[in-house]
Amino acid sequence: MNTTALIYLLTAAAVFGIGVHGLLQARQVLRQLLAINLMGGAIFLLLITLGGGAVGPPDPVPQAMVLTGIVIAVSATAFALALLLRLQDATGTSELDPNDGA
Amino acid sequence: MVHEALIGLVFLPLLGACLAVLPGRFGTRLAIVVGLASLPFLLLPVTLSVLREGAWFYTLGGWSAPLGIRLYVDPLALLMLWMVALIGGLAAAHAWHDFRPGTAAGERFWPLWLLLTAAMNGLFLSADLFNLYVCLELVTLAAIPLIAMAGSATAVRAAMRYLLLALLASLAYLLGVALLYNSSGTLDLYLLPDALATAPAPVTAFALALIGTGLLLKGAVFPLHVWLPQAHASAPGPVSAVLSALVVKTAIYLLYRVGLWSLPAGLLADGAMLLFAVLGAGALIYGGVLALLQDRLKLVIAYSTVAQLGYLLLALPLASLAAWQALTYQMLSHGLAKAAMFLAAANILHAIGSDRLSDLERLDQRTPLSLFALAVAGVSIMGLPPSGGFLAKWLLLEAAWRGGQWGLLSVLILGSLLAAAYVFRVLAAALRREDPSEAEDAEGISAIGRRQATYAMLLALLALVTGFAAAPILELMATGIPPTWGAA
Amino acid sequence: MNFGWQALPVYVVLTSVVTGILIFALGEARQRMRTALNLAGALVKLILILVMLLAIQTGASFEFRMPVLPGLDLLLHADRLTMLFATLSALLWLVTTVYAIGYLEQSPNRARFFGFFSLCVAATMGVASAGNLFTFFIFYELLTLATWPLVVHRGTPEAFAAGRLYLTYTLIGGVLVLVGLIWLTALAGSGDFIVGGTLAPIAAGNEAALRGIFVLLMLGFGVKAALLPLHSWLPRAMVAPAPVSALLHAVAVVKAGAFGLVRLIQDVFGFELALALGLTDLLTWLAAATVIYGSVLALRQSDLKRRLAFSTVSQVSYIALGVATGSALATIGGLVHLVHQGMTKITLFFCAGNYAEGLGVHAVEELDGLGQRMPVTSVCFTLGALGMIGVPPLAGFITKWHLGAGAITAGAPWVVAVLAASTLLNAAYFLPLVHRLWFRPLPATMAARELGISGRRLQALVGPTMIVAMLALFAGLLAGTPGSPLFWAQRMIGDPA
Amino acid sequence: MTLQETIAAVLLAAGCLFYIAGTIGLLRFPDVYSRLHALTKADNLGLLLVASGLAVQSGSLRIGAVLLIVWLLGLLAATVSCHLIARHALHATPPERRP
Amino acid sequence: MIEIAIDLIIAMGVVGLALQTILGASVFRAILMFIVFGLLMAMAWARLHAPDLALAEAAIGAGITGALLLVTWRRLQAMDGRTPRVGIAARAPWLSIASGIFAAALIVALGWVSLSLPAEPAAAGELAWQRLPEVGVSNPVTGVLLAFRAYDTLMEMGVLLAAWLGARAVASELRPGALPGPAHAEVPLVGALLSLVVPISLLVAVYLLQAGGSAPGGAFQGGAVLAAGGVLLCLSGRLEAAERSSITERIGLVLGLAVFSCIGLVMLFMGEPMLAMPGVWAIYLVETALLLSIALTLVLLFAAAPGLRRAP
Repeated sequence: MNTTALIYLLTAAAVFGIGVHGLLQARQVLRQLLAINLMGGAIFLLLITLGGGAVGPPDPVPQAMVLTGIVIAVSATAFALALLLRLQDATGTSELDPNDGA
Repeated sequence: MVHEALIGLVFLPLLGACLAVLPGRFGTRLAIVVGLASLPFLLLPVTLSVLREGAWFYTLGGWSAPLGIRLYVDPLALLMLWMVALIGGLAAAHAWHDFRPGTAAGERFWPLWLLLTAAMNGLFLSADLFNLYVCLELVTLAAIPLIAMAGSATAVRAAMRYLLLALLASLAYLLGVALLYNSSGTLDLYLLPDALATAPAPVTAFALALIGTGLLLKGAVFPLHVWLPQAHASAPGPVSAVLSALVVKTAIYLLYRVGLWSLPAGLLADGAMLLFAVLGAGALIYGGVLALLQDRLKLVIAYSTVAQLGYLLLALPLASLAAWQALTYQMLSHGLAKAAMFLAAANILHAIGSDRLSDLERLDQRTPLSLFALAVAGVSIMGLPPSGGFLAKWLLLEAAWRGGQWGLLSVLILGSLLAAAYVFRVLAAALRREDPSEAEDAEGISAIGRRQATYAMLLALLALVTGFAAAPILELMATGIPPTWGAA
Repeated sequence: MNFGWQALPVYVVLTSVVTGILIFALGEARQRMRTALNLAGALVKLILILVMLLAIQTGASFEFRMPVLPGLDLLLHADRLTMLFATLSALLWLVTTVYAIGYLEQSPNRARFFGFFSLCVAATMGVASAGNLFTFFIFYELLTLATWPLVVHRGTPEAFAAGRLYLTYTLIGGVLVLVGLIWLTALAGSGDFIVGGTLAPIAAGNEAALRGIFVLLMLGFGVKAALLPLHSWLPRAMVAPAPVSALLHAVAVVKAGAFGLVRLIQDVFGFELALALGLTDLLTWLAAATVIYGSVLALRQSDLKRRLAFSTVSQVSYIALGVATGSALATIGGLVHLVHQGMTKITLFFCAGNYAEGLGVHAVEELDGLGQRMPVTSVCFTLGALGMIGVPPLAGFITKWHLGAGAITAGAPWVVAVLAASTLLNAAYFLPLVHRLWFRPLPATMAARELGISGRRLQALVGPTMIVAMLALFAGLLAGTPGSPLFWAQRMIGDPA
Repeated sequence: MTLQETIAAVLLAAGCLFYIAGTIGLLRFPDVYSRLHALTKADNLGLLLVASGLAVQSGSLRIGAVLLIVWLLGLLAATVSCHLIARHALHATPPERRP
Repeated sequence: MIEIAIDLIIAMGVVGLALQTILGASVFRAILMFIVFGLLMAMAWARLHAPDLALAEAAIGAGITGALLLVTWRRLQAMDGRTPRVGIAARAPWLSIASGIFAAALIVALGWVSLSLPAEPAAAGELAWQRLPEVGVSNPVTGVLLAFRAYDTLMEMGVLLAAWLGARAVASELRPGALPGPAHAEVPLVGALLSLVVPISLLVAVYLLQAGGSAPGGAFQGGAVLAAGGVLLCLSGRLEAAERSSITERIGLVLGLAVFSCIGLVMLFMGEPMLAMPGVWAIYLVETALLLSIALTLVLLFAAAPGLRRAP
């Protein structure tokens, strides 16, 4: 295994884990969204590194997947932020109570 | 012609959505006709071709499989597509009155609804793991605003929670797909089993675990169901109907596709199926008990969905023809019955302004047709004859008995007794008379209310009819049995 | 599938379904239309049944088969046993409908009542004409569903409590039947109902399984047939309106259970096999115990309807007793009791309803001297009571004679002792009522009490009561003539002589 | 090492030096205004040096032109954003505590 | 060696910024950290020989997402306190510990699994290289996006449209006046900046679009750059929220999806497979439509409004 690939694979794994932790323990929805975006970034990094990016032009299929993924991520984030504004507007808080509805 | 029809199933709703975004009442109406009313007519030739020639692939853009994306239509996909066309269509007819084209609410509602329809059709047809991810995201992002459209703080909160968990689920799925792509070299679901045969087993297991977790979360399978009850209960009526009848099924459908079509048979598959069965049993019992404890009608129905989804997983270890027929038939009959219940509940909520069980007394006087629809659909949910739900449960029980699965058998029975308890609890609340001498008051129900009740009743009647006309559907399903379960 | 002449049983079922749906659709207000529909539905059904009856006499057969699941058909047919039950139901439904129209005049929710009433009869017809156990089960469960709204009809907390109990028993009973049925299907497929049963060829080696299936099905049917110890829902369900009680007791629910037991022994297992497996003894003992237990408890009830309810618990078990005892005579006794008990008990319930509606009388003590206030009703009541006790030549006597004689030929003389004890107990709880009606002075308060209902309505109640009383009377008096229930039952079993 | 490369190396090194200086200023200076002062001045020059270094290294006029545009845009963005930050800081401070 | 060092620095920076994003003391700080995270990711893409992604990450991942996050944060700040706060139970401390342990286990598992995989292009990727000449463009990413996996791209446009529709639907239910006005209206220097930057963003967008066929770039990157220009116009108050979207805006929103589908359908009815591209011109046509839709949708999402109009 090429060292660059090793570095970025471990980075991806670490960022994904950090994102999961952030999502699970954060209280504000905004932070949870950041965590989700981190996880997405980690997956993209993993895809490209595994696609051979460390040694030369990476596999174009994962590149296209990542591009699609980035646009989907921004779409989902944008909608989530709009919903968050509505949440603040309707409930007076931008946090979700972990105890209701479960 | 049949290829055009297949493409139309995805693209007509999609173009309909574009059309509905454009201003004006006429565009939206046309969009609904083009995108929704056309679906049964498109499905007819496709169904005939599958009946005649069996399942087939369509290669998009002419780029053949590991490189390009294929569509795959087989009996299971057909069943789901018909459900989208019928249940989605009747729910749309119901929604027509609350979100009239031309009004501000209608302008917001219909493009999303059409996108949701396109996304579900696309999802049921797609044979590509990454394309399925895109479809899943489209389903999520089209469905959640529809929930929030109910406007209440509860609905907004539920939508937010659903969104966060759905995004988490999608990411878990995507990570699994990323790993699978690299280990197998393909994204095509149906090329995967061969490609995975040489892939390192731990990677496959880990990737499938991620995909499975994501789908279980999206499918609201116990104990990952926490987002479902509030989201389904607080959405507008037709949206609740489609969410419970179709949207959660998309994840279950994918779970079947990945688990039964792409998973190489072996220890891994057996373990996964057993796990699914345990989760299903948990869902059935937990959902049933919780449904019994709710004091709002729509929450009862929502928890009933949590419970009924359990049936869809419970029988997976049986791996027999009967079990397959039972699962697919449960998929259908639950969809019909649950959609009918949610539409009826919406009518009741609309008519009396509350869906608390304590406010439901004398419903047989106030909203007779909706109550009747609720009751008839309830029969199917309980699994009592004559109904599709009964046949599904019969098949499950028979499969369990033949397989000697006594634990499964007892869970099934317990589940259906719980279902009977919560359905009859609702019906009892609806027939109650606080004061027997109270004068009769046939409260005026608007013409719209009557029409909306008719849609609920139609769905309930379909649930009833599936209790008799099962043979052709089951024969078709038998030809679509997963390869790991037996020869077609 | 054949929807022609052969499918007549389907149309018999559909008549009531359509009636029910139309009644729901009409809504509450259109009373005359509803009455017309009710009567038309009942009449059409009766005519169809009579046509079928005649056709079967001339050797025709009816069968409708529709595949529902792989290897499982929805099968409706008409054999003699079907006709026995179907004719009884159709006849009594017509009368009960007339009675119910009068009984429920002024009361709320009549559309709902008559709608479910019709569905209930449709389910009963389905039970009667089911051609295999699968079809039987479908209608058996449908009956549960259609009856529940009738039981809770009054909408009071007591009604709902009774409804809950009813559901708990019948749904769990349904589950037992379902499990037994699944087991049976897995073992032997779904055999049609044929006299003598279809299981004999596979009995060897499967004795334990067959015993298990029999017990499950017996308990499942036993719930509706109110076999000990599964009977306690029945007296509680008395909170329902009188026509419902009549229907539950005489025609639909308990009879469906009893009918299921008959089918189980006669047409699924066959008596020989059931005997060989030692299963009939179990049922005989259970039925005998229920006969005595029901009578003893009836003796202790001071509420008229509850006394009648426990009487039903006791009397319905005669059917099971007869069929389980197994000799030709006893079987005839059991089968004919299906009809006789129906006619007699419905008479008694109508009378109880008349007392309650007319003078607000519910308790046994209040019957004193009522023969003077409500003579026709009281005559009918007396006829019914004597019929129940088994005074010759009334219907009950015919039954008991056949049962007793049959038990002796079957080598179970102890059953005769049970019958004797039961008869004494019957007398002990019915004769005092008759005594009160005719030989006790009418208390001044009762003499002064106004009739609670108009004369016209009273007539609407008394008319049907008279008709069922006549039916019960003639079923006994004319038992020897062709066309009587006894004649029919004898034809079915073959002449015992 | 050719002359071209040497010049490029010197320019890049000098650019980095300016960046370091600017960063130290950002970290060490006491208030918003002086921090901005350090940052914008030093960084703009640093950017110019790095850009010229790269242009020399590439030896292509076209790339040189593109790098010039990059520098100009950077200059513009830095100017406006510095102005906006300073303005915001000023408005956020109560008048009596303004410098 | 030096390259490894650069990789290590980027990797440590990425992980450190991710941690800061999660643990940052304030939400605002967390957002800033996330934006820097995005920029550093763009460098990682460059190191991984994926300049297309570097562009996209910088423009969309860091740029547009960052702008969206910041503006939402500001709006939330403005809305906070105007409605009664609901008390929210604090999360149990054990939950945090448990999630930490879970995340750590996940990192180990994921690291181990991914290290056991070959880091090289997979079968489908090889095929993409081989069949690229049939498409007519030389940038393989564009080939995959617009030809081999065009269906994904089309569905993705659906996702973008759904996001806007959803945002419009929920935003329309905000109480009137809930959103604060633009942040930097009437600052003198901003006007000068805009008069330069907005035309440049248009220029760059067009450049990226045409370059996409053979070099890094394409509709997504171009759309994001164009959107950035639009965002600036909104921020400076040149464009302001309108109650309803105009017909032009509506057409623009669905243009990408509609043009893409229609070309596909036309080909289908001419007997070709669905979504087969009739030529390179069609790819550029579709890309142009996509670019316009992407840019417009992103700007409208940023403005959280159904439509925009020029400020008076």
